[in-house]
Amino acid sequence: MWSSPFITTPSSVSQIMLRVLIALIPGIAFYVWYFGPAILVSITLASITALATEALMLKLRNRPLKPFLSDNSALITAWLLALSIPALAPWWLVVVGTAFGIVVAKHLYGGLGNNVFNPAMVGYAVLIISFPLHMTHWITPNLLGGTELSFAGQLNYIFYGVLPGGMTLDAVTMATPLDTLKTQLHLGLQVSDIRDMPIYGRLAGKGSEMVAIGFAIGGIYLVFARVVNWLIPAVYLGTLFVVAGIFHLADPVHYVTPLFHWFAGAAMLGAFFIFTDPVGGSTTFRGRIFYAAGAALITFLIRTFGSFPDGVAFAALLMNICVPLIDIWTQPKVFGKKGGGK
Amino acid sequence: MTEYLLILVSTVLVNNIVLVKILGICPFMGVSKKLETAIGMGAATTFVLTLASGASYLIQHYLLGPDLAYLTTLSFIVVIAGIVQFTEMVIKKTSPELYQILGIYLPLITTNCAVLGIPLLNVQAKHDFMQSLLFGFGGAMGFTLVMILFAGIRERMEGADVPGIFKGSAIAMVTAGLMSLSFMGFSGLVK
Amino acid sequence: MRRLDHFHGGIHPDEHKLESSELPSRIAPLPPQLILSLHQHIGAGAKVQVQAGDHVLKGQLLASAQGMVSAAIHAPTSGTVTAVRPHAVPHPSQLPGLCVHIEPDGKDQWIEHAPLAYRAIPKSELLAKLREAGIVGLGGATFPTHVKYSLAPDQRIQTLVINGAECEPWITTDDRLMRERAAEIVRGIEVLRHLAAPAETLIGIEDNKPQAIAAMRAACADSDIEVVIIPTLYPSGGEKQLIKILTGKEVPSGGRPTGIGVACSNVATAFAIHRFVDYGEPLISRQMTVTGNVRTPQNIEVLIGTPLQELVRLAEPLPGVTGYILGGPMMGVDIEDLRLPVVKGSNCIIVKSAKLFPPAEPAMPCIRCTRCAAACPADLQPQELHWFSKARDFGKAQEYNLFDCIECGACAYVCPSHIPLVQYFRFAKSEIWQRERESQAAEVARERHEFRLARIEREKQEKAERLAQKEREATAAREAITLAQALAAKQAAKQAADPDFEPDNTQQMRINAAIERAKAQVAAENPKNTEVLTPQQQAEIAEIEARRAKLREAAAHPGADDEPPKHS
Amino acid sequence: MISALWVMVGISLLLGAVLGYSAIKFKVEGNPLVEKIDAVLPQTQCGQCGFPGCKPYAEAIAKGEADINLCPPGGEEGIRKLAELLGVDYKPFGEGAGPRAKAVAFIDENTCIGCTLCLQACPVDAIVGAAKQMHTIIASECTGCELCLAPCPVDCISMMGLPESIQTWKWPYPVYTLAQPKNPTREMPTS
Repeated sequence: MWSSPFITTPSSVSQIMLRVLIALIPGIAFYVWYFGPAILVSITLASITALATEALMLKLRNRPLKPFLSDNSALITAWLLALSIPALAPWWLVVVGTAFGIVVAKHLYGGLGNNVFNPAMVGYAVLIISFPLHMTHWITPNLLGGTELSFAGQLNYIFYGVLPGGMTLDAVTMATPLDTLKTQLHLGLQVSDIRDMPIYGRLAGKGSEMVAIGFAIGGIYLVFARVVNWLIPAVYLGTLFVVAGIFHLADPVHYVTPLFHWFAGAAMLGAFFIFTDPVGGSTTFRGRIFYAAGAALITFLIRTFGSFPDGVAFAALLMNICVPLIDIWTQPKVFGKKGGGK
Repeated sequence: MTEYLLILVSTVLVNNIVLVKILGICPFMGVSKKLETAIGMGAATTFVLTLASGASYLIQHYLLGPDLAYLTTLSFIVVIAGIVQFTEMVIKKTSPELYQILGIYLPLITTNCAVLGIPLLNVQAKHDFMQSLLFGFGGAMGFTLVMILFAGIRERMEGADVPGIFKGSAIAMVTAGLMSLSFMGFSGLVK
Repeated sequence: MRRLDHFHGGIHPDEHKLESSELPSRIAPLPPQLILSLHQHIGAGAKVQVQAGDHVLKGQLLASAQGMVSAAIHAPTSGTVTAVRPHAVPHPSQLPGLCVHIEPDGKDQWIEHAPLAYRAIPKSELLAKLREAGIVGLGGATFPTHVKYSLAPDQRIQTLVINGAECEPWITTDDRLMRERAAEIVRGIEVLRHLAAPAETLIGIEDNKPQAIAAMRAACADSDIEVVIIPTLYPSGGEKQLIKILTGKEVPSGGRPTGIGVACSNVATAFAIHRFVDYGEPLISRQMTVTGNVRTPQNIEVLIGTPLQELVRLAEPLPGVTGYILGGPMMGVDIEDLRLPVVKGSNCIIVKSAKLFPPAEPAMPCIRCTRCAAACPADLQPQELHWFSKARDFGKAQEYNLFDCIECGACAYVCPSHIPLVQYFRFAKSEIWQRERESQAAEVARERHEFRLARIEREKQEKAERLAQKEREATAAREAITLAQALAAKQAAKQAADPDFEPDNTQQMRINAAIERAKAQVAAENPKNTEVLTPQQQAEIAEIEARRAKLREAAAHPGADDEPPKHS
Repeated sequence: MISALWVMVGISLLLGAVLGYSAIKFKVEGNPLVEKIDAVLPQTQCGQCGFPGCKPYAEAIAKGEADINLCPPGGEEGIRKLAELLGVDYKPFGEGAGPRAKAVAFIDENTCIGCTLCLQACPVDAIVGAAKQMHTIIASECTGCELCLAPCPVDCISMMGLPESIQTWKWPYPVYTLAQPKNPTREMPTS
């Protein structure tokens, strides 16, 4: 029995996911340019782990491998996770995070389309809570002119945890711009003084701001290609801007500019790639506004008052929790039930 | 005023009684299958918990005092049991379905560790009357909030293709764990 | 220029209209057999009025409308009724339904018919005539026209909308009809205007049919009917969607257009009305598009009841046929058997090939991308409806307005996971309908059970009363006997005194009376449980009783029929 | 020691008074749940649940004396509805107690001797007839309970399945090849 309609558009899940992966490439390119190729190693590691665990879980769940391995969704999880954690993180960190995300957050819920939580963000949250120390190995951007770790050195550290002789970890890694900001504010410094530190560029952190711009470029492509809905990035960035702006205007000594919030940390990655994940996101128009605005608020709260350096991942998870309710309570009026029409 | 607000934020989000303090798991797992039930349970618990916090403060402060401190737990249990009995009668009269659906969990509010835990925490933290009430109310709101959120997720998961052995309570436990993980993001918001 | 409104969503599938819209339409030759389904329209099926063996003339009534929402069916040509038996009908199930089979005699001889001076008769009479003429909406839903235009006394029609949008890909019947029969369509519209008395009349035509627009404009030049060009967007031709575009009004969920002062009919319906009032011809033919994998895609005027294979043969199918779609590719029905007959609602037959209609890709899970919600013209959330239908959570599906779905297929068309969304919704709807039927049956059963319990209780009481009565009677009788004995003793004494006295046979008479009473009771024994039967059921029972009587007779005269009676 | 006693006695008395008063104030008459359960049951009155009819079964469920999986004519859907109504877990049918295909009773007119035994057995008065006359079943009223089969002394009643017609045809559940397990025996759904 074949029911109408008998024609469909040529689009497919795999193609949609592929476009998302393509859109990540500008950001990754900037990443490699400013921080060296170590990130490519974690992306590869994460991808292999993701595909392997995906295959294992499909096998265990007795589902066909080919269509689900080729839908590219596991790769997105892998890439997002790899991009969220430090590139110099030891190999097992990447493997554990990815495997946990794919196994627990994705397949225990029934695989593609059934997950409640964003698998990549679950992986990230598990890592930052379980291994907070290893999650601080952020590479110093090469713009700062310090000692630079060669690719071989990076590989050596990722897989064996050893650095070339005479090099200390502190010399090649640093705290993220957001983390530094928080620590220094805590120490009593003012925003303007902190911003004068060498790690900061025009918008946010040197190097990392360019990566954020790369993600924004890819994200704008996604929006124009209608792969993701424009509403979520717009509301997210808008709310973040407004909230940060209010605090900044009220007290510029202790609160950074809204642009800093945009280009620091994972805000851009979140706005275009994490919050736009359709499976865990809200599906109604009003719901998406609540969802994105809530995510922006939580991001700002955690960044400014919480104990974690960045709030994007937790904002994603917390809003994932709220989505079923948001969707239930924001169902649009259907045709013919709008009370007299427009 | 700020202090009261902080108590509320702290009890609802940062030190959420279910997800952070891991109290009151029994009704959290038991009556969160449907949104309406969860709301009903949340409302009943809020009612009981707020009353119990106030009443236990009065008892602790005016009746027991430092001399009879050893009676704290005992008298709290008695008071809570009384309030729960009262709530049960009210619900049975006003909403028989809710009464039926809540089933055994309604009298079990008595043994809901959250309900005894919060008055005891109040005593421990030496809260005054207003603080005790707010602490109780905030804790109950936090309980209700995560109950409702959890029920929303579970209703949605009814249609999910969860592997056979993980259906039902197992995946609910995993979800509760991941929710708890997410709520850790709030840590540090209120010192 | 009229300001147009728009509906939410909509899609732009490949049109494929040029294939069939450029050839002039032709008339199909008389087929060797005609099969007329008795259930051609929404509402109650028609009641058959002919028997096998009857000779019928073209336009003769075959089945009459029964019930409010129903329409008559007529013989499309003259010939002999060969059978009235089930035959597969165009329904998604392709299960057999009762059909009248006619073998044409080739004479095509009309029954007496005459034009109708419709302005001279009351509107109610005109509506009744439309019902008798079997006029139904030819846009696809086949809603009987007379029901649509039966207005309540307080109902006023503001706008009469004539649907010439024809938004489904491949189909070009309305396009062709408007190009070739514009003046006739307008004459039909005049009848509808007479019925509805609207303040304005709008003909909505999609902008991909410029020739049809020109033809209709020319035909409407000296009337105040307005031809409105609407942008091509599927499903603009949906009744509710077209009304929204043209008037900005939304037909309330579960309501009818007349409720908001709008009436809507298809151009083909208007044409059929014209044939009826100007020539007296009932609805016995219609235009159909034959297209797809055929040599000459075209429009054909075809008699209702023609087997589809006759049509497909006229268009000469090309090699590589993989199946057929009855209707359009968005809302049509997948069929394999070409012996199905044309019904009043058939507007198109598409011959499939693997190239034109590749087989459905396997469905991936829903990723909640909401492309379906963006495309839905009814503002639904198909991803939620799918989630609940898939989990068989029908209550939730209904809460999310499953029954406002018009099954247009826009959601499934855009779905990147290739989920057969419409089938999920149809599945959920039919499950809910079945549940509805079952709960109604359960309600009846409950009532009957309670009635039975009450009856048993009543009978018990009556029995108790009767016993009490008997007891009383017995006591009375005993007293009477004592009395009688006393009397008898007295009489005996008297007899002894008077030898002429004759004793009456009271005893004997009493026995006789009792026997009479018992006989009467046996004769009056009626079947039980007949208090709450419908007339139909009683008729059924009577039929069975008659059969039994026959059986008894047969049993009483063995040998008359050697074959033992068979039962189905 | 004495004061502790006084305190406890005082609390008990106070609570006792409050509860006693509310017990009178919030008294509930009857059990409205029975009607709701009865509405879910299929009303075949077949007694396969072990109770004499649907209403008694509903009463037993409401009192918690009967399980929800005892009604074969209601099917799994019925159990699901009851589970939802009562807020309990779905429970599959016991061994061999599953539902059968819908059918109606049919009396073989040749064999029937008109004993009226089936008339007395039919719970919904769906059999018409009188003593010494053959009986007929009103198919549209027959609930398929099979209660008339056993009493018939000549075994002239049989159950006939209902053929599918255009009116009762249902769209099939879509085939969802990818999400379904390749070999369904390996992963048995537990609910």
